[in-house]
Formats: sequence, structure tokens, C-alpha cells
Amino acid sequence: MKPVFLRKMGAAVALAAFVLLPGAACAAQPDKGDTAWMLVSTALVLLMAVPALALFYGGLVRSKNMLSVLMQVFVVFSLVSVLWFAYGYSIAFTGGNAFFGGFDRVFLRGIADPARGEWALVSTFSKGVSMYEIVFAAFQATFAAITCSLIVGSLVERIRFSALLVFVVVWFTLAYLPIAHMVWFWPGPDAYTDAAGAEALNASAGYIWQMGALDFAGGTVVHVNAGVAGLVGAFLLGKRLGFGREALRPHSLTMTMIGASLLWFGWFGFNAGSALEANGGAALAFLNTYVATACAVLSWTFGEWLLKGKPSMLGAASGAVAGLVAITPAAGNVGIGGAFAIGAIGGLVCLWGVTGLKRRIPADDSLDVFGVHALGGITGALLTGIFNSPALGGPGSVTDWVTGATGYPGIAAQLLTQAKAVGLTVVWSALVAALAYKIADWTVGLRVNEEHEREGLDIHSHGESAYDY
Amino acid sequence: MKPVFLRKMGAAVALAAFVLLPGAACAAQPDKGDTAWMLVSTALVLLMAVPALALFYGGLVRSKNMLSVLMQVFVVFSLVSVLWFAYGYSIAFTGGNAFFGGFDRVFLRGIADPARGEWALVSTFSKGVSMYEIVFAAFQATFAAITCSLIVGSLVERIRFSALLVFVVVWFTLAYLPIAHMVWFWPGPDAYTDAAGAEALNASAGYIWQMGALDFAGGTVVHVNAGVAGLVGAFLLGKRLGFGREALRPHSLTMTMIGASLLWFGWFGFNAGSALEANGGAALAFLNTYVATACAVLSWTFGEWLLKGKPSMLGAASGAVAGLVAITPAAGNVGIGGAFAIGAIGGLVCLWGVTGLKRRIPADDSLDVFGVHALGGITGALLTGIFNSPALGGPGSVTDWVTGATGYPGIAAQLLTQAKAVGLTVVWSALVAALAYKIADWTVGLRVNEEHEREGLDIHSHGESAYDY
Amino acid sequence: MKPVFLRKMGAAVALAAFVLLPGAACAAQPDKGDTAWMLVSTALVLLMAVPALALFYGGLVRSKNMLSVLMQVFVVFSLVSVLWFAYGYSIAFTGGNAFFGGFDRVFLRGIADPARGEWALVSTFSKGVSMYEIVFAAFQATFAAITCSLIVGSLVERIRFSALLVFVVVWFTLAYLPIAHMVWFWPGPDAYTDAAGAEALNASAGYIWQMGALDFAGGTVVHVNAGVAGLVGAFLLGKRLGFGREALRPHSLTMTMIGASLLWFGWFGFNAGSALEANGGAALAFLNTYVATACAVLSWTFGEWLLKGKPSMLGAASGAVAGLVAITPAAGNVGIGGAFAIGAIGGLVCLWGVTGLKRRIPADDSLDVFGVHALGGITGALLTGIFNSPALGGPGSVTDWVTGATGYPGIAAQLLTQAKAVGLTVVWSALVAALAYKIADWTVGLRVNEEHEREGLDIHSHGESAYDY
Amino acid sequence: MKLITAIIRPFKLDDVRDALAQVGVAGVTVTEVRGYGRQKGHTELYRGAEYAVDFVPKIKLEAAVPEALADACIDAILDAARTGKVGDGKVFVMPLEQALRVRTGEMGDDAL
Amino acid sequence: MKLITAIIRPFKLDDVRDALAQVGVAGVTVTEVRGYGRQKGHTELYRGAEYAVDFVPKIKLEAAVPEALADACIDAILDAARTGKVGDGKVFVMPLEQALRVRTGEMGDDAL
Amino acid sequence: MKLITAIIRPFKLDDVRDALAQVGVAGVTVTEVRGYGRQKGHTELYRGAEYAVDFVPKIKLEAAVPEALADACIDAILDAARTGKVGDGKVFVMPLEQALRVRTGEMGDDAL
Ligand SMILES: Nc1ncnc2c1ncn2[C@@H]1O[C@H](COP(=O)(O)OP(=O)(O)O)[C@@H](O)[C@H]1O
Ligand SMILES: Nc1ncnc2c1ncn2[C@@H]1O[C@H](COP(=O)(O)OP(=O)(O)O)[C@@H](O)[C@H]1O
Ligand SMILES: Nc1ncnc2c1ncn2[C@@H]1O[C@H](COP(=O)(O)OP(=O)(O)O)[C@@H](O)[C@H]1O
Repeated sequence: MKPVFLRKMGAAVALAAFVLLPGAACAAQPDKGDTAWMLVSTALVLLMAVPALALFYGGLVRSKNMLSVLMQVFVVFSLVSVLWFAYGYSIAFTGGNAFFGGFDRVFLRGIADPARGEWALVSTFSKGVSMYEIVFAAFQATFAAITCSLIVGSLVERIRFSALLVFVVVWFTLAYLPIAHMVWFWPGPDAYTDAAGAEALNASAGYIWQMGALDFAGGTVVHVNAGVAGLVGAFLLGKRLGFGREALRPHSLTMTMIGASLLWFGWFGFNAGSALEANGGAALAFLNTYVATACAVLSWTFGEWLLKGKPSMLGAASGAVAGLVAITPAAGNVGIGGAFAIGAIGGLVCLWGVTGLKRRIPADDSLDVFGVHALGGITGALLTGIFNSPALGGPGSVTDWVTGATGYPGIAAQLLTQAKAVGLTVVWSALVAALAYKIADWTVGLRVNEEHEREGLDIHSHGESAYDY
Repeated sequence: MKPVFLRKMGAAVALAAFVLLPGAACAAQPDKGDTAWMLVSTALVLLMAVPALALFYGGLVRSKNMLSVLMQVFVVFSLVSVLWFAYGYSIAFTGGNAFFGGFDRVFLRGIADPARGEWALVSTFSKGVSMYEIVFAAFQATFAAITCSLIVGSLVERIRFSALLVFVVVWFTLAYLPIAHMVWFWPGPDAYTDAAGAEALNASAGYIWQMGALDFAGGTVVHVNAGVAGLVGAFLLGKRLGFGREALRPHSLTMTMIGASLLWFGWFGFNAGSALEANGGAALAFLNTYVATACAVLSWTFGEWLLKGKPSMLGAASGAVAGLVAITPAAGNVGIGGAFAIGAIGGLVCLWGVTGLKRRIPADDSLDVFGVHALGGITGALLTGIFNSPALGGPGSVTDWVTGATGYPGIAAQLLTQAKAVGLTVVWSALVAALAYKIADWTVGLRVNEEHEREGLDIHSHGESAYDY
Repeated sequence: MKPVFLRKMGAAVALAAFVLLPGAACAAQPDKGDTAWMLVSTALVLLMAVPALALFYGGLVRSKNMLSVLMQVFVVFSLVSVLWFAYGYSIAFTGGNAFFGGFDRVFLRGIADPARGEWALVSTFSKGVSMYEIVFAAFQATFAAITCSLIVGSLVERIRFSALLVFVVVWFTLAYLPIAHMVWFWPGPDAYTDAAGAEALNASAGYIWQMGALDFAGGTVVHVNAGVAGLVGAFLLGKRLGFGREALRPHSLTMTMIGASLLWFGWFGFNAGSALEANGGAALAFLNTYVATACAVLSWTFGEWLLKGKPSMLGAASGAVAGLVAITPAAGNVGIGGAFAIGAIGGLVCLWGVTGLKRRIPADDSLDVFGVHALGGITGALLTGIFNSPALGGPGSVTDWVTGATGYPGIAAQLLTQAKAVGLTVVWSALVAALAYKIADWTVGLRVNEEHEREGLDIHSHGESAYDY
Repeated sequence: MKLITAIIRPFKLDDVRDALAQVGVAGVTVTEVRGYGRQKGHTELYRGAEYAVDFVPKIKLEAAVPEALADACIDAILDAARTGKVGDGKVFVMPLEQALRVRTGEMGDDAL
Repeated sequence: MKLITAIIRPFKLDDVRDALAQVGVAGVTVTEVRGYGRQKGHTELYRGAEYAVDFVPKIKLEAAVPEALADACIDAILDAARTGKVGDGKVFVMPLEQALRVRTGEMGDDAL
Repeated sequence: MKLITAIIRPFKLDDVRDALAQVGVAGVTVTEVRGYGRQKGHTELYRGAEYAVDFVPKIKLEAAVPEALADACIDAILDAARTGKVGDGKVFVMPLEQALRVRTGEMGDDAL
């Protein structure tokens, strides 16, 4: 395994279309076990958004806003998926500069020629192992779409539906795509054939990739990115009516628990799928995801028990999500011991995030997107830098893609790199988010009116009620 | 990939049992990646019925009938599965005439000899690539079982439970099995070795297969078939008490949304699994399923927003299902551009189906099985004929199974073929359904009495209540 | 396929770490299709616990105790998972004596060396076919964790949360681990190279394995084991307040149905995953799981209809679980005919278990852990002994691991062996359970006080309410 | 003023409300209640356990009306709510000393 | 006639209903309500946010009874509903001017 | 004694309860009800079917109070529950003949 993060050889550089002869033995042809695993992983990430995230969030709002939350996640997920296939994939994963890709794959053109039975292939992290580009594009689509869906949690119970859609289009285009490109775009292992060309190849990769930052499955790209955009939104939207005075109780923690459980289940696709193969690296990422989540459930549960007197189901569920977020950048980048530590620490940090830290932030980040996703993502990104160390059981990372040699620059150095990647993501995401909310506000208005909010978004925005028992 | 639809070499023709030597390299032995993928796909289709379809439907009825809907789907699914293994598989997928198969595989006899470690194999669409017949039979079982479960949506809140079971046994036997045989039974690619025998082999296939109609994963066999049977049932059963006067509101759109989401998730198994391999064709079917569904969510949502003033969660969920239905016959038979179009059109057509068209049909097709499944299935079947064209990015289809050459007869010709297949399915399904409902009426009585219906089927038919908060 | 039960070559005996060269053709390297399948299976078993089992159970309690049940399952699952990786795996699956393993794999040490890209491999049931030990450890973790979660069903609505955790730690360590070791630990097929060593190798296996008892996926280890521990708990805890006088109605059979459906879905990973490969044996186990469950749904439904007058949704869902439990020990150990029989019988036996038998047991086994899991497990274990017979279509079992020859000792002999395995499990589990409950009682007190129980565990133990519609 | 309280079958609510509107009662307040009386409930069976559910779902409808309207109002309810089968429900009439409209502070018949 | 309204603990409902049946009250109507009084509620904590839930679930039971039965009925409720701890609830008695049975149109005591 | 019944907007419940506490009313019982009146409801659309939901969610609050407190209590409710828009609700006052505390058997004003 190449225990590094991601992605594909630039279309302009090395993308090659092979004729697929069924049954023919062709070394470069994708392994069917890999294909099976990646298709399943893609479906699992879709499941994480609809219904898992939608339920996790929806259960936490009042019943009069339940459908609005489900709807926001469902439509944002669909919208971003369509935009992804239209132009997002091309901007994120074809060659361009260190910040943006190009337009070679707009509407996925050239990704397959079904009439001739030809499928474009892309590299994985292993030399000589390829995958269908179709599968890679679909897998990545789910990442883009769930990232935008995550932001919803900060905005619920008051954002205008049309404003959310406007915001998402802008933020997806100007924040998600460049950050994904910066972190994950690189020429792929097969391009590296001799030392001479390596320098130039390195330079063609994304900005943060070039820095050497590690992000296995999206700690920065997904969680920090979304968490920051959420917090900015909470500031700009203002607090919900009655916030701090009335009881804004979850209407169904049962739904929240279902959501958290399905997130755990689906996250195996998210993290272990990010290995791009059904190999030992995927197995490690899988196990680490399992271990860290279980540890975070326990650390949050016992932490809350100690500090607040009672362990709550919402706490256990939140702990699971915190652990999943924290292990995301680390999944294939640390050893099993690292997963124990990252899970336990991630749970405690996020527990503090939604209790201690939250009180000091004068915003209504309604479902704690910042406290769980941004904070968990930052914790995970930094700890990845530490536990990546071979001395701590980690794999280190490939330092020379020609020979496949691995190394580790030392804890301080790697930690600094990780911190820089996080910092850049925070700033970029925040600025673009502010702009995107403003555009939404100018065009359609950010927030529903008071009566509308009081009676619930379900009736007013969507003309329905969630329940009629 | 052979971008055509389905299925296996007739047991009488070419079924061969191999001794499986663990670890031995044997070309004809099923690839483990394929096996993994098909097992997962089979489980995913089961998930589509229980709980996905049951929840999608159940959420739309009043709470006093919730359990009855869950129960109807659960038991119909189980019953048809058992019948499938008992005789259905044999009738649908062994050789006989162009309309019915034979009895060679009754109770799956001969499909495996565990004591000797021998497993019967069947062809996929790729020459030289085989799969365990056990897996094929299980995969197909889920199709039969979910098709019968779909019909429930037209009959809810008033049908007698025993009547439903009687109906299902008859309709499954006389409509589902022959139509599956007509559309999907063929000798398999490996049987075609020289031009001489090809004619005879073609003639041994199912009637609609011989016509050259394309149905990748069941647009006609599953959706048109079920949708028509549902509509006939709605006519024969009569409207629900209070229909058109009282508010028959959904009792939990949350459940409906969970159902729709799980349907989306599971449908990847349904459509991409229908490739029978984890190959490029499966990847294409997967991507098309993803794209079309996301497009249909958007087209329905924006269409409803424009036409009715508000975009609803039920609309978005219905859009997803509409897109999934429409892409079903097309999934591996069209290019990505086709998937965009089919999804967007499918969403709009079904939106019209459940609003405009519905008003003109004087029946209480309670959960719009016709408006979504039949209409979406017909739309998809016809559009498959169009977008199958290589000129529109489609794969065309294999015209000569000896050489594997592909071709396309022209849009008009293919469209006509598709229309004929749809027409035959509509008529066959409607006639058998009418007969089957009549038999149910004569034997046990079709509908519950008025008090029973008023107080709810849960209490009266099943002696339970769904909720006690 | 080697149609026997489980597991890995002892670490001390034959565990070998290979350097994994990506793409390199290495016979001993795990097949990617197998890896994909086993990762999916592992995730599916996790899904069976959270949310499936939690919902199946949660729906059956009153709404004031809903969160407590979800929480108990969620935290027990997480806790046992962590303990498993900490020491459980090592005790269960490394060599030691016939009852306990050793400490070689504490905290999974040596299972992977990511820095060098080395992964320990273990044998499957097929000679020459290996799997990543990481994957095996993760797969088995889910079994341990769900087994302990199952016990919760006997204790709901009254057990003190801390007492449950204390109990689980003790019972897991002293009952689950040794029984798993006794049933599933063996040297693996590759160790058997000549007749001379076979004797010694046999003697290094677990006690029940040596007896020749068959348990494909955990009929005794999981279901009998948990069911007995549950019943003992029901006795020691006492009945719920109002038991037998007040109506203790399920608060949401919808949740119970979702749980049962997801259990069915996930159980494919549980049973077919227990083949450890994506081979014909897995396919058989898959099909048998499907068939038996569908049959059990029907037999329970029709049985209840006949005996009680109405077929209930709770009955159908319980039937599904009963069928799943009964087929668990048998899944890869019987032919398809056996699956039909085991499912149908399992459904009826458990129907009697929760109606007839239950009345004679003076304990409040609240959610019928004994009536469904223990009874279904015993039924399945015994019937496995019968239908394993090649004369009844079963595979028999490997009698000589050097040559791979299979045989069958005769129905009476095998039945006796199965009965002994069951008996030993019943006694061992019961004794350890009694001790573990006592320890919990002495340390933290087993049961909440009356007011606490009356007002609900959600508010009192966890400081939350499940619903606020 | 009188407070008229009617316990009726749930599916009769719309009919009763329309009948009241006919006689000039513009406002009502309804509550979901469960009633126990001659109408027998049903039995539910969950695995082994059989529960008699004696309470039947009913709707309680309350309307504050001026004296003059009381009789017409009662008749309207009786007519609209009747099916003739056991369990049709009851009408209760109570004296109402005062009524006020929160929005305006109006009192007495004006408030209704 | 009197309308007797009792606010009681939910788990006492069956006992109270049986006690009323004993003294000859054959019909009652019950409503799920939430009460606020001396009995204190509980606190719920959702992530950082702490909510005091002051309202306690109660059952409101209404029985229309003939004058003659009123006292026996009140005593029956008091007896059956009492646990002796704060929060046992209240009984209120109000004058009932008229009662009618929807099914038959019967009036007064006959309607009950 | 009087039984004061107020039909109010749900989100005003906390304000009204506090206002009542101010004037010395220590106990209340609340019920979730649906009201029909001048305030119009909303329309819901499920696929083709449009339903007018005429009933609006309201809270019914009942407080038994001593005669002397009745007026202060009414004023407190009117003040706290008012938004000035249609649908603010009503206050009804009824005579209460007797009140008893279940726990102690206390009667009359003592029971409140
Ligand atoms: N004495 C009573 N006090 C209050 N409510 C009553 C009384 N008797 C009956 N009810 C209510 O009226 C409903 C119908 O009464 P029931 O005796 O079943 O039928 P009917 O009114 O047709 O004789 C009951 O469900 C209950 O809600
Ligand atoms: N003045 C009142 N008016 C109406 N309901 C009241 C009043 N006081 C108390 N209640 C109801 O009675 C219930 C019990 O009252 P509480 O003061 O808690 O206990 P206790 O009756 O034992 O003194 C309350 O929850 C509330 O529903
Ligand atoms: N005559 C009445 N009897 C009982 N309740 C009434 C009556 N009129 C109105 N209500 C209740 O008062 C609520 C508010 O009344 P509405 O006419 O909408 O507004 P407003 O009180 O501001 O004029 C209604 O929703 C209903 O619950």
C-alpha cells in the first residue's frame, strides 16, 4: 500500500482509455474485487447523506421543521451531485494550476465510450493498479455532495430554502472544488517513472498536496471545510427565535440515533473506500474507523457521565460522529494504536466543543457543525500528523513515488504542515462562505420571516407536515 | 461489456456443474469480485423491499393502517421469494417455449451438490465469464418479490390481507413469471459458437428478447408490470372511504423519506447488479442510476415549485423514485448524457402522472403505483430505445453473439420495438391482474368491511397498533 | 468449500506476515474479491447491532424507555468492540488451551506493520486461501459485540445502566471469549500437511471444535449463549413494575419492523460472511439465509393466524428473526432443502417459545431473548446436525484436513454432538451470567428504583426524552 | 352563555363543524380524547401478551355559544354526529360566566 | 348533574376507572394533559443546552354523573388515585346543566 | 372558585404561565388542542391532493382559582397571551363548585 491520501492522474497527463475485452487477462484492467468494493463504497457514502445525515440532523430539530431539514439535505445532495458531474469533477480532478483544475471532463466527456466498450481508467495509489474513472468520479461525487449537506446543520429552522440553494452553488464552486483540488489532485503513481520527471510531476499537483499534508478521506476537505462554512452561516443568519429562552428540544432522538448508526455504517465506505482498492490499506482504514468510533462513543459517554452527571444517547451518538470525523484524515495514515488515541481524544474534544466552546461563541450553530465537524476535523488532521510517525506505529508516507520509498519528516514538521493545511482551509472556506451567503441574501433573502419561522418551515416553505399520528 | 439485458443459459442447454477446487486457477470459475458484488447486490434489492418500499408506502397512509402496509410488503416479499425458489425460478429461467420455461429447477434441484462441493454455473453477458447459478437465482428472487410488493401501493387501507395473498400467488405465477421469461430468458453468450447455430439459439429465447427489446434491469418486467396490476386493482377494489372528501394525509413523511433514500441506495444493486459482473458495464449502470436520480429529484422539485408554488419533500422523494424507475431499463443501455435526460424527463413525466393524469383516472390508485412506476417505466423503456443509439452516446446492442458485434437499428425501429414490449406487458399484466383479483374476490372477498376500514386495518386485520407514544 | 465452521490458524502456530507488493502476483496474498466481501460483511454485522437490533428492541418498549434501550445497545456494542480489540480477540483466537487462548494479540499487536506495508495473514477454510488478519479480527469483533447487545432485550425498562456495563465486561470475558474459543479456534487448513501432525493439530483446537460440533455462524456462540444469559438476567432482575397487570405495549412497531428488516439485510454478512471468502460456500450460506428467513416469516404468520386468529406484523418480524437465528449455525452446513425445513420449523418453534413456553417460565424475559434467540439457536443447532447429512442434501464436513476428505458420522451421532455443544454452552453461559449479574448487583446495584422505573429510564438515567412531537 | 361540549366519533368532526357553522357557531376548540363507555374496545396481541384496549378514540369539541344559540347548536351536533350505533357520544351543556377575546379584550357574546 | 374532572397520575388510570365502575359510573372521557404545580419536573440536557421540563404528564379524567352519585364518585377517585406524594392531582366539580346521548337523543341522567 | 380556561397560541405558554405565577396562581393544567375560528389555517399539498388544514394548533390552559384571584388572573392571561393578531384566543370563566387535592383530601381554596 501507498499509505498516502489521494487521487488520480490528471486527465491531460496520463489518462488512457483501454478497450475492455471481457474475460481477457489484462494487467492494467481494474480488478473486479476493487471495482466491487468501490461501487459498494460509493453507495455507502450516498447512504451517509440520505438518509443518515438527514435523520441525524432532522431528529434534532422541532417537528415543525423536520421536513425542511430532510428536504434541505436531500436536494442539496442531489443538486451538488448534478453540478459535480456537470463541471465539478473536471475542476477538482483534472490538471490546471495548483488551485483549480481544467474543463476537460465537463459533463464527464471522454470518460467512457459505451458504443466501443471503452472505459477511461485512472491510477490508484498502487503502481500498476487502475480503476474505472467512472467509479472514481462517482465516488468523489458523493464526497462533494455530502460536504455541502453537512453545512445545513448550522442553518436549520430559519434559512430560506432558495437561499440555501444559491449559497450551495457558490460555495461548492468556489470553496469545495478548489480545496479538493489543492488537497487531492496529483499525477498518480504510474506517472512517476524516473527521478528526472518527478519534480515537474510534483509541481503539477494541488497546492496542499505539494505541501505534503495528509488527509486520507477528507478531514480538511470535508469536515473542516463544511464546519467553518456552517459557523459563518450561523453568524450571518442570526439565532433562531427563542434561542436561549425557549426549549428548542430535539423532536426525535430515535431518528438521530438511526442517523448516527447509518453514518457509522456508511463511513466504512467513506474511509476504507478512500484507499481506492480492496487491499491491506483499505482493511487498515476500515479497522481504524471501527476502533476510533467505538473509543469516541466511550470517551464521550464517560466524559459526559462524569461532567454532567448522566450519559445521554445524544451524547453517545454525537461521540460516534466525533470519532468518525476525527479518524477521517487519519484512517489509512496511522496505525491501530493511533486510532485508539484519535478516537478517544476526538470524542472528548468535541464534547468540549458542543458544551464549553459553544458557550463562548455568540452564534446559534444549531446542530453543532462547527463543534463536531470542524473541531473534530482539526483534531483529526493534527493527530494524523503525529500518529503518522512510524515510531508511533504509523505508516509514514511515500517520499519518492519513483521508488515508492516512504519516510516521515518528524512530528513537529508534519504537525506544522497539517496545521498549515487546516489554516488555509479555514480561511478559504470562511471567506467564500461569507461571500456566498451575501449573494444569497442579495438575491433571494437569507431568512424566512418571523411568522413563517414560528409556525415552522414545513408548512410554509414546503406545504406539508411531517407527522399526522 | 455486452450492453444488453439479461440472463442465463437454459438449464437444459448449457448448464454445467464444475467441481470447485478452492484456490485452483480455473478460468470458468466465477470471479470472486463478481461474486462479492452480486451477493451485495442481492442483499441491496432485498433492502429495497424491506424496509425501504414498506416505509416509502407506509409513511403515506394514515397511522391506523401503517402496520397493515408494512405487513403486506413483508409477507408478500417472503411469500413470493418462497414461491420463486419452489417453482418460479424454473419457469422463468429454464428453457421451454417463448412464454414459459420448464420445471428442471423446481425447488432449485441440481443447482448445487454441497456434499461434492459442486456448484452449477451460468453465463453472464460476457463470453467466458460465469457466475454461480445459486447467486443468479437469489438475485432474481428479489426482483420477483419486490415487483409483487410494489402492487400493494394501489390497494392499501382497504384490501383484505388474505385477498392480497391469493391475488399475489395468481399474478406472480401467470404474469410475472411469463413476462420475466419473455424479456430475460436467452441461451447466454457462450452458447453462441458459430453462425450456424445462432438462429436456433435465438429462437430458444423469450418472446420479447427475440423482438430485440431492451430492458436492462426491469422497466417492463418490474415497473410497468406492477404499475398496471396496481391500477387494475384500484379500479376493482374501489376508492377508500372518504376519498376526495376527507383528508387522507400521510402519517409520517419522515418514513417516506427514509424509504426513498434506502430505495436509492438499494437500487444500485438492482441496476448495477443487473450487469451480473463488477465490470465497466456495472460501473456505467451505477453512474447512470446516480445521475438520473439526482436529475429527477431536481426536475420534480423545480417543476413542483414552479407549478404548485412550493417544493415539497414528498415531491423530492417521489422524484427520486421516478428517476430510479425511469433509468431502470436504461441503466447499462445508455450513455451518461442519456442518463441526464432520462432522469430529468422521468421526474417531470411522473410529476404530471401524479397530478395531471391522476385527476383523469377515476380510480383511487392510493400511492400512485401507476403514476410513478408504470408511467416512469414506460417513459424509461421508450427513452432507452432512443438513447441506446450510439449517435447519442449509447452503446447500441449486440447484434451477433457469435462475434460480439454490436449495432443499432435506428431510433424509430428501436422505439417501435420498445413500444411493442411495453404494450404486450401492459395488456398481459392487466388481463392476468383482473383475473387474479376476481379469484381473490370469489374465494375470500377483496375488501374489508366499512367499520373495519374506518377503524383501521392494523387493529382489525392484525390485532395491533403501530404506535403508542 | 470446506463446509465446516470456523477459524484461524493460531498465531503461535502458523501466522505469517507477508510483504504486500501492490499488483504483484502472489498466490498467498488475499484475493481482492474476498477482501471486498469480508469488509462489506463486517460492516453489515455492525449494522445489525446499530441500528437494527437497537430498533428491533426499542420499538417494543414503552416510549419513556426508548432511549435507554438504544443507548444500552449502542454503548454495549462500542464497549465490547473496544474490549475485543484490547484483549478479546487474543483470548478467543490465539492458541492456548482448549478453553482459552493466549495474549499474543493483545491490542492487536503484530497484526500489521504499516510502516513496512506488512500485513499478517490468516487462513480461511480453503487451503492456500488467506485473508488479512485485520479483517478477520474486525469481522469477529462485530460478533462479540452483537452477542452482548442481544442480552439487553431481557433486561430492558428496569436495569441500571452502570450495572449493565459491569455485567457485560464480566460475561464477555468469562463466557463469550471461552465459548468462541471452544467452538471456533482451530489451526486452519494450511497447517495440515501430513497425517502425522494432524492429531496434534486437532488437539490444539477449541474444545467444542474437537468434539466435531458444527456451528457455521454462531448458533451456539451467539444466540444460545446470549439467550441463556438474558433469561438468567430476567430471573435475577425481577419483573417490570406492572408486568401482567398493566399494558406494556410496544411504542412503535414501525421501528421494530425496520429493525427486523435491517437484521435480515445485515445477516447476509453475518452468515455468508462466515464463509470467509466470496465463493460457492458463501453463496450457499447466502441463499440458505434468504430461504430460511422467508419460510420462517410464512410459518410464523400462518401459525399465528391459525392459532390466534390474526397474523400480526410483530409476528412476521419475529418470524424473520427466528428464521435467521435458526439458520445461523446451519447456513453453510446444510443444503437448500435443509434451509426450507429449518426456516419453517424455526418459525414455529419460536412462535411457541414466545407464547406457550413463555407462560411457563416465571420470569419477565421482556423482549423474548430466550424464546427467540436461545430457542431458535438450539433448534438450529440440532437441525444442523440432521441436515448436514449428505443423504439430506447437506455437505457433511471435512474429516481429514490433510486430504480434504469429507464425511458424516450419521444423524444420531452428529445430533448428539450438537446437543453436547448446546448443553455445554447453556451451562457455561448460565453460570457465568449469574456470577456477572451478582457482581453488578454488589458493585452498583442491578435495578433502578421504583419512581425511576415508573417515570422512565430515559429521563432518569439519561436526562433526555426520545420524542417531542 | 353556554359551553357546549360534545364527545363524538373522530370521523364525524368535519360534518359537525360544518353543521355548527350553519347555525352560526364560528369558533370551536377540539381535543383528541379517549372514551370509555358502552362501546367496547378491541383486543391487541403482542407475542404472548393480550391487552384489552377499552378506551376508544374520540374527539372532544368545545364551543362557547350565546344562550340563544345553545339549542340550535345542540340539535346541529346531535344530527351531524349520529350514526345510530353505540359509541356516538354525548353532548354536555355547562354555564359559562364570562368569555373574553384575548386579542381585543372584548367580553361576553362579543368575544365568541 | 355534575361534571367531575380529575387530574391524576397516568399510571393510576386503570385503578381509578375500576373504582368508578364500582360506584356505578359507566362512562368516562380521558385526555392526556401536562400539569404544573408543586411537583417538580425534571431537567433535560441536550449537548450544551439544559432545559427544565416543568410540566409533568397527567391524565385528565372527566365523568358526568347524576347529583346523587357525585360524592361517592369523588371519594372513589380520591381513594384510587392517592399515592400520598406530591403530584397526586386534583378533583374539580362543576355544575352540568344538561347532558344528551347523541345516539338516542336521551337527555339528563338517562344520557349518562 | 372559578375555573379559568384559556385558549392561547402555543409559543405563549411560558409567558402566560409566568404571568399567572406572578399573580399567585401556582398550578395549571394544559392540553394540546386544535382551534377553529377566524384565524385561517393553511393548505397542504400531497402529490395531487390538496388539503385545507383549518384547525390551528393551540394550547388550552386551565387554572382553578379562588374567586378573589379570578380577575387578576384573567388580566394576566390577556396581557401575556396577546400579540394583537387574529388567533390570539379566548378566555372562558366557569363556576367551580368544589375542588379537592387528591393527596390530602383538602377541599375548596385550600386544594388549589
Ligand atoms: N358519564 C360520562 N361522562 C363523560 N363522558 C362519557 C360518559 N359516558 C360516556 N362518555 C363518553 O361518551 C362516549 C360514548 O359513550 P358510549 O357509552 O360508548 O356510547 P353511547 O353514548 O352511544 O351510549 C364514551 O366513549 C365517552 O367518551
Ligand atoms: N390551580 C390549579 N388549576 C388547575 N390544575 C391544577 C391546579 N393546581 C394543580 N393542578 C394540577 O394538579 C396537578 C398536581 O398538582 P401539584 O401541585 O403538583 O400536586 P398536589 O396536587 O399533590 O399538591 C398539577 O400537575 C396540575 O395538573
Ligand atoms: N366559540 C368558541 N368556542 C370555543 N373556542 C373558540 C370559540 N371561538 C374561538 N375559539 C378558539 O379560539 C381560537 C382563536 O379564535 P379566532 O377566532 O381564530 O381568533 P380571535 O380569538 O383572535 O378572534 C380558535 O382557534 C379556537 O380554538
